[in-house]
Amino acid sequence: MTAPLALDAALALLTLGVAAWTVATRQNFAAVIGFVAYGLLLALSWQRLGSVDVALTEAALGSGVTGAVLIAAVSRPPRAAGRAAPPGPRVRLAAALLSALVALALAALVLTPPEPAPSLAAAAAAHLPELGLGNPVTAVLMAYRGIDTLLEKIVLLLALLAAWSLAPDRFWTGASAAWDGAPPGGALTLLARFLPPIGVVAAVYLLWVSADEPGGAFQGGAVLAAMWLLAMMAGLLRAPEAGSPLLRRLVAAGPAVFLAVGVLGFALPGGFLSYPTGFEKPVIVLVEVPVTLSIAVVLGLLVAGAPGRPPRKEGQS
Amino acid sequence: MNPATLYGLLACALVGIGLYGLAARPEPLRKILAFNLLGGGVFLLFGVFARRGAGAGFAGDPVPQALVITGLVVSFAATALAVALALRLRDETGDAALDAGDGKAE
Amino acid sequence: MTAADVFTVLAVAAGAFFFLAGSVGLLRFPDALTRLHALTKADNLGLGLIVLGLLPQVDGIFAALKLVAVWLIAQLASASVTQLVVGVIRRDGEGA
Amino acid sequence: MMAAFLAAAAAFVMAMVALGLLRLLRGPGRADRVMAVQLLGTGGIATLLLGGVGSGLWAAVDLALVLALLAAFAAVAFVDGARRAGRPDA
Repeated sequence: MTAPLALDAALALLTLGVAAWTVATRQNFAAVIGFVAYGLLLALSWQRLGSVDVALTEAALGSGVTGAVLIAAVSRPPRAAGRAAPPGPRVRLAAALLSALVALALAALVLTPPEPAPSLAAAAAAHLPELGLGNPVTAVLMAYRGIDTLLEKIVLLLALLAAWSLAPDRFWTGASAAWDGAPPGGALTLLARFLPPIGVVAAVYLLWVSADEPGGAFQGGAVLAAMWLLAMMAGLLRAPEAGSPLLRRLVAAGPAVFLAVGVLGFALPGGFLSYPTGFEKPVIVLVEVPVTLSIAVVLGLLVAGAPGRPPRKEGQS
Repeated sequence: MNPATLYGLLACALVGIGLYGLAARPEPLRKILAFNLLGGGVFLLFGVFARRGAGAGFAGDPVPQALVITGLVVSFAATALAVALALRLRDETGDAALDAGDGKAE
Repeated sequence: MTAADVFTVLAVAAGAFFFLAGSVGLLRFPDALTRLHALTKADNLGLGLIVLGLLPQVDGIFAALKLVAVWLIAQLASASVTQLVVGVIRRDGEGA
Repeated sequence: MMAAFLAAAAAFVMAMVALGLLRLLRGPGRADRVMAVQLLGTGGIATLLLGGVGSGLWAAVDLALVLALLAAFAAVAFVDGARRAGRPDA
């Protein structure tokens, strides 16, 4: 067996083991940490499959930011004693059999793939020079299927609205109660002072190189969100109030600019979300910058959760 | 066995594990985790098909990759919302089944 | 094989050895604080030696700087995490 | 030759990380499990650097950079959660 294949095999076995253990373990905290490890391993697998764009997203979002949400939830002290009763052995056996059946059916599909493999790679490559882009994944996200990316921004907004609306009435437009803004000091403060500036540079870099190399608005936005959360956890930044006008503008900026450019497409080149000929790349960059900021803010707010303290008085913000 | 097939079989197993966890674990937090395990497997299947569709000088078909990036963001939004709902419901009802923590005596 | 290649092989092998030492220590050491000590060996020396060994293999100062930057950031993260985890162990005990 | 050696070193580091992850399974404390994930992060960075330089795929180094930036994130979230749980009104 060659060394690269050995690496792939080790990675696959490890991922499988961690996933099975995440389901099997009794302790919720252990399961959450297992899931964070699972995300890291998946990111490595994506890199081995040659999809570095996805690997970056999985590492930053699937493992990093999702992990923060889950770790925060599992760290809450429980209210009541006792546990939910697990289903009986017959139900579990049936679930195991059905899951195995689905897995086997999928495996049959993987082992008998269509020949030749269907691919849109050539079609994606055909128009790259006109867009001025070298990274086909960015081209699909920002140009060919820009509508998906736009709608996905809307999904993020809806999720944030839904999370906010879980707050009791008296906390509406208040800040998240997760962090009280008191710096615990020591190593955390040091880390939160040094790391975010580097992280911001890295996020800008990811956004900048995404025209030709792996990277992009999601990856940059997720890194930015992580840095913001780090500063809030260290008490260096206050959790923002949901009613803050600046915050609301930041949240809306990305989808708004994207939508405006899309509507402008009717006037100039003649269709929704079509970019003016000759200016494709500048327009894409123009859209990506506010989109990255909005993604970062919404991700951070989703981790912070529903507002949990009353809003401060008017004019005090 | 080539790497794409290896990761393809891994993805199938992950889907199976995720489905089982979704059905067999009663706690909401564990269902959310299992749902994400399942999602990871489904996304990895897309990665395998992207790899098989390599061409035009790219390491993989870019369309499934872009779909997965979009999917990851939506899956995060769903996860964050599900966690927020579970926590709020617990605060409201005091139902032990919704407790995410393990208790102090661990 | 050039002198630079020999250096790479030696440094990377030494780095890999520290990963072995770190993992064995993480598994075998009796309590959380000594296990943390073993972990930092892999974090600092293992990754550091591997980065050092890779430096002759890259062309261009920027590529080399990027490798060093990755190590420095990992180093900062590892040092802070060690401090923080010790704080939690001290306050809440080993079970925390 | 060099590429094969670096790939073998990457596989070795991955195997060591797998060994260290047994600590994730065994615990016993929460801190032990967090440590195991920390080792996975560092080992992943080492694997990516070895593989990236060995095969000339520079994007792997960018991924290693992102992993390094987020290496502390899970552990900080754990410490933050432990601190909040200790707060009376949490």
